[in-house]
Amino acid sequence: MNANAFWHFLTLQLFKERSKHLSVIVISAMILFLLSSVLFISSSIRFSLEETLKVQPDFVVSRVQGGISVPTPMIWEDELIDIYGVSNVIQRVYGRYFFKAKERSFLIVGVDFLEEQSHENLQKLIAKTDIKAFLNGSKMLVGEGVKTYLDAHFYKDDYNFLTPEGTFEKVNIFKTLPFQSNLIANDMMVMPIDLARKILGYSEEEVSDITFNVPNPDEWDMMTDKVSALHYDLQVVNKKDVQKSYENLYNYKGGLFLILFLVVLSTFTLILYQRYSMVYSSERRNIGLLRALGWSINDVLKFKFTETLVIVFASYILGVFFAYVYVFVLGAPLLKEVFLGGQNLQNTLTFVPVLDFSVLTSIFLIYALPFIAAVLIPVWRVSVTEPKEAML
Amino acid sequence: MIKPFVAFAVLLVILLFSMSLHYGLFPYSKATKTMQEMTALTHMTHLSLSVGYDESVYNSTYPEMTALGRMDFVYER
Amino acid sequence: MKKLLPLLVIFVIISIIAIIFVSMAKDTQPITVVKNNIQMKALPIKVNFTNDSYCKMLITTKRNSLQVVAPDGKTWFFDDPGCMILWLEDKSFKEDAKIWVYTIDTDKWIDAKTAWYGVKDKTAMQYGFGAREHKIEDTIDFSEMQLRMLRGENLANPKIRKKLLGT
Amino acid sequence: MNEVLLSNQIIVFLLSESTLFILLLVAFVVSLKVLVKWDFESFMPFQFALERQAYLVSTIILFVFVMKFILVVYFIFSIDALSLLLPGAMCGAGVIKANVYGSYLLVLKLSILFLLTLWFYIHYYDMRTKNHQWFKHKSWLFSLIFVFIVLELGLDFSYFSNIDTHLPVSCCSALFGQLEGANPLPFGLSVSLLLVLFYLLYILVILSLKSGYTLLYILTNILFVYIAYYAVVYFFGTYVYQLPTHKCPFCMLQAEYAYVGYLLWASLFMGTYIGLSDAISTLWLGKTDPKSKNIVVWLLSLFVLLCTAYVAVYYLRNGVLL
Repeated sequence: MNANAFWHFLTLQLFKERSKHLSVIVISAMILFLLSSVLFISSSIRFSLEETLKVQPDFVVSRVQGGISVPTPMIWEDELIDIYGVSNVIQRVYGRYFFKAKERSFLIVGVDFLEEQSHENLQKLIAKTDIKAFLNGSKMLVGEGVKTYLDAHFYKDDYNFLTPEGTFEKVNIFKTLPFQSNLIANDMMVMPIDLARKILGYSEEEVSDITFNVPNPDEWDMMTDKVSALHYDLQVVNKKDVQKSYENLYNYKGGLFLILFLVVLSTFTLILYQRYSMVYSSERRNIGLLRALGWSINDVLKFKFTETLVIVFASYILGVFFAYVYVFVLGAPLLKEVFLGGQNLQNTLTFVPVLDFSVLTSIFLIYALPFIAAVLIPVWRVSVTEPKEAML
Repeated sequence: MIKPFVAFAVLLVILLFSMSLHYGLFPYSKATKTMQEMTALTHMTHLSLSVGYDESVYNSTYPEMTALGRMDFVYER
Repeated sequence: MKKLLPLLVIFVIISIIAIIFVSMAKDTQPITVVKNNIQMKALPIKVNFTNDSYCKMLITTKRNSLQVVAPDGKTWFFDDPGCMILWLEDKSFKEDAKIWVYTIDTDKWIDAKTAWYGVKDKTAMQYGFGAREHKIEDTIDFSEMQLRMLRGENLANPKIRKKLLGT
Repeated sequence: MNEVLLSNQIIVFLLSESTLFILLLVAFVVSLKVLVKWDFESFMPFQFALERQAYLVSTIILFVFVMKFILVVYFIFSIDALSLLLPGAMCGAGVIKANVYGSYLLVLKLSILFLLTLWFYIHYYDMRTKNHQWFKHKSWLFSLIFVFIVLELGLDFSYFSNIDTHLPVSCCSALFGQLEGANPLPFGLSVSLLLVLFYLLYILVILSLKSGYTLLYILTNILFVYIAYYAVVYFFGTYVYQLPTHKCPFCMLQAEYAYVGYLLWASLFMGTYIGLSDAISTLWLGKTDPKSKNIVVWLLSLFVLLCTAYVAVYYLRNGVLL
C-alpha cells in the first residue's frame, strides 16, 4: 500500500475517532507526568551532588563513640600530616544550632578564614566581597532559607546565639549565599572557625572532624587501612562511601515510589486492555470492510499497531514535557518535599535539568512496554476479523 | 497526513524543541560551579534536607526506636 | 580472480590452523591444581610457577606455603595459611582434607593441623599467621588460627594490627 | 531489602522482562496448540482459526524481538550504573562477576538475541510463501527461544536478588589480569599472534562469505567472535583507554570513552547475528538474502576499522605504541 495513503487514512481515522483516544492520551500523560517528575527530581539531585562531590575532600576522619561522632582532638591532625601521601589536611567545625522556640535548626559551619585558600574560595563564591570587612568583627554568611526565616522572625541584620556557657553571642549577617547553591547551602551559616567553636561549645583543642586528600586513588584502600590503625576510636570515611550513601538514599526514595507505582501501572494496564477490547469490538464492522476491500491481516495489524504507537509517542512527549516544565521550570512545588523534606526551612531551589539516556529510557520502558503489551491482544483480535463481518 | 494531525505533530515537535532549548540554554557551569565553590569553601557536601532534626537521628519520645522521618543516613550524622 | 579465491581461502585456513597449533604446542600455564595425589602426600612445589587458588597470586616462597589434598587426590596450593582457611571454608571436603604446611622454623612439610601459628609474623597476604613445628610463646593452634581468620581477627584488620604491633 | 532491588533501573528492567515474559507465555501456549494441530492442507474452519492465532504469535514475537534489543542495552547500562553501589567495582565487569549467575546471564541474553534474529529471518521467508512452508520450523525455534527465556527470567531474578552490596567485588583490572604469571589468552596465544589471527580470521570471514562456503563461514565467524573478544579486551581496549594495564570489555561503555563500547560491540554482534542467521537459513531452508551479506561485510569491517583506528590514531599522535 502507498505509504502516503496509509498515513492519510491512519490520521483521518485517528481524528475521526478522537474522542476514543483522547481519554487514553490524557490518562497516560498524567501517569507519565507523575512518574517523570519523580525520576527527574531524583536524577537532578543526584547529578548536582555528584558534581559537588568532585571537589569534596577525599577522606573524613572523626572520633566515634557508641556510633556517635564526638569532638575530635586536634592532635590527630598532626598525626595525619606525618603520613606520606596525605595532603590538604583540614579541620572542620560544624554542627546544628536549634532555634528552639520554633523548632527549627540551622547548620553552622566554621571556616578558617586565615588560610589563603579560603580567601580565594570566598572571593570566587561572592564576587566583590570586601574580605577585610567580613573578617572585622563577628560576621557570617547565611543561606537563603536561613535569611528568609530570620527576616520573618525579626532578625534583620544580626542574630543572638546562645552559647553552651550561657553567654549571648551577637553575629552580624554579612551576606546571603548565592541561590544556585541552595541545594546544599539553604540552611547554612558560614562563619569564622573560632566563632563557630564558641557557639557550638567546642574547646580550643577540638574539632568536629578532620578531612584530607589522597591524590592517587589507587592508594585509597591502603590509606583507609593505615589511618584507621592510628586510634581505636577513629573512624575514617572516604568519598566513595559518601557517594554510595547518596546513591542509596535516592534509589530508596525513587525505588519505593516505583514499587508503589506498579500498582497504578497494573491498574492502568488492565483498564487499557478492557477499553481497547471494547473500542475495537465496536470497530469490527469497519475492519471487516477493509478486509473485504482487499487488506490483508498483516496490513490491518500494521495499521492498528501504528495507531497505537502514535498514541504512545504523543502521550510520552506530552507527559515528559509537562513534567519537565513542572520540575525544572517551576521547581517542583510539593513534590520536592518528598525528596528534601519540608519540616525545617523553606527551600526555594531550581533543579539543574538532567535528561539522560537512563531516565528517558526508564520512563519509556515502564510506560510504553506495558501499554503496548496490554493493547497487543485486542489489536490482534480485531485485525483477524473476517471480511464477512462487514455484511452483518 | 491530514492537516489537523500535522498541526498536532507540529505542536509536539514545538514542545520537544522548547524543552531542548531550555535544556541547552540552562547555565550548567554557573550552577555547578557555585555549588562546587560552596563545597570548596566549607569542605563538605551537605545536602540541605529540610527535616526536623530533633527527630531525625533519635526518636525523641522512644530513643530505642529509629525515627520515622529519617532521611540522613549520610555519613555526617 | 574466481580461480584464485579457493586457493586464497585454503591458504588463510592453513595459516590460522598453523598459528593455533604452534601456540598450543608451547603453551605453558602455571600450576593451579594437581590431580591424582591419592596417597595425600606433600608434593614438591614449583616456586614462582604455582598460583594460590584463593588470591590467585604466584607463590614466591616455599616457607609458609600450603597444600590442601582432597580425598580424591586433587591438590591445591596456597601462599598464606589465611588464604587456605578462607578458601576451604565452603568446600564439602573441609573435614577430610589433608593439609600440609611448610614451616618457617624447621623448613619442612608438616600436617597443618598439628602446627603452631604465630600471630604477628610477616606472611604473603599480611594475615600474620606463620606456621611453626614447635610451640613457642604467643603461638596458637590450628583451630584457634582458623577461628581468628574467619572472625577477621588478624593483621589485615587495622585495629587488631594496632593492638598487636602497635602501628 | 536488598539495595540493588531498589535501584530504579533494576526495577524497571525486571518489570519489563516480566511483562514480556507474560506476553511470551501467551504466545507459547497458543503456538503449542497451533503446532500440534497444524495442517495447512485442511480446509476446516479450525485450521483457519489456527492460522489467525499464528498471527498473534508472530506479532508478539516481533514486539519482543524489538524490545529485547533495547533491553539488553538497558541491562548493560544499568549494570554499569550499579558499579557505584558495589565496593571495589569500577565498571560493569565487577558487577557481572558479583555472583555466579552474572556471566551466564549475559551470555544467555546474547544467545537469545541471536535466536530471535534467526527467527526473524525464518519468519520473513515464511511470510513470503503462500503455504506457510516453514511454519513448523519457526514454531520449533520459538519453543527453543521460550525455554531460553524462561531460564533467562529465572537468572534475571536470581542474579539481581543475590548481589551483596557489602561484599567487595573485584574491579576489572583484577578480573582480566587474572592469575599472575598465567596467560589469559585461548590456545596459549601471545598478543602479537592473537592479532595476526584476528586479522586472518576477518579476511577468511569476508572471503568465505563472498565465495559462498556457508559452513566454513559459520565456523569462521564463531571463531572470529571468540578471538575478537580477546583481541578487544587484551589489545585494542588498551588503546581505547590509552593505558597499557587497563584491560576491560566494560569500561569502554562509559561516558569517559564516548560510549564507544556500544558501537564496537554492537557492530560485532549485529554483524555476526545477521551473518549467522542468513547462513543458517541458507543451509536449513535453502533461502538466502544477498543484502544481508553486504550488511555483514559492512558491520564487521566497521568493527575491525574502528579497532584499528584507535591504534592508528594513538600511534600517529604519540609516535609510539603502548
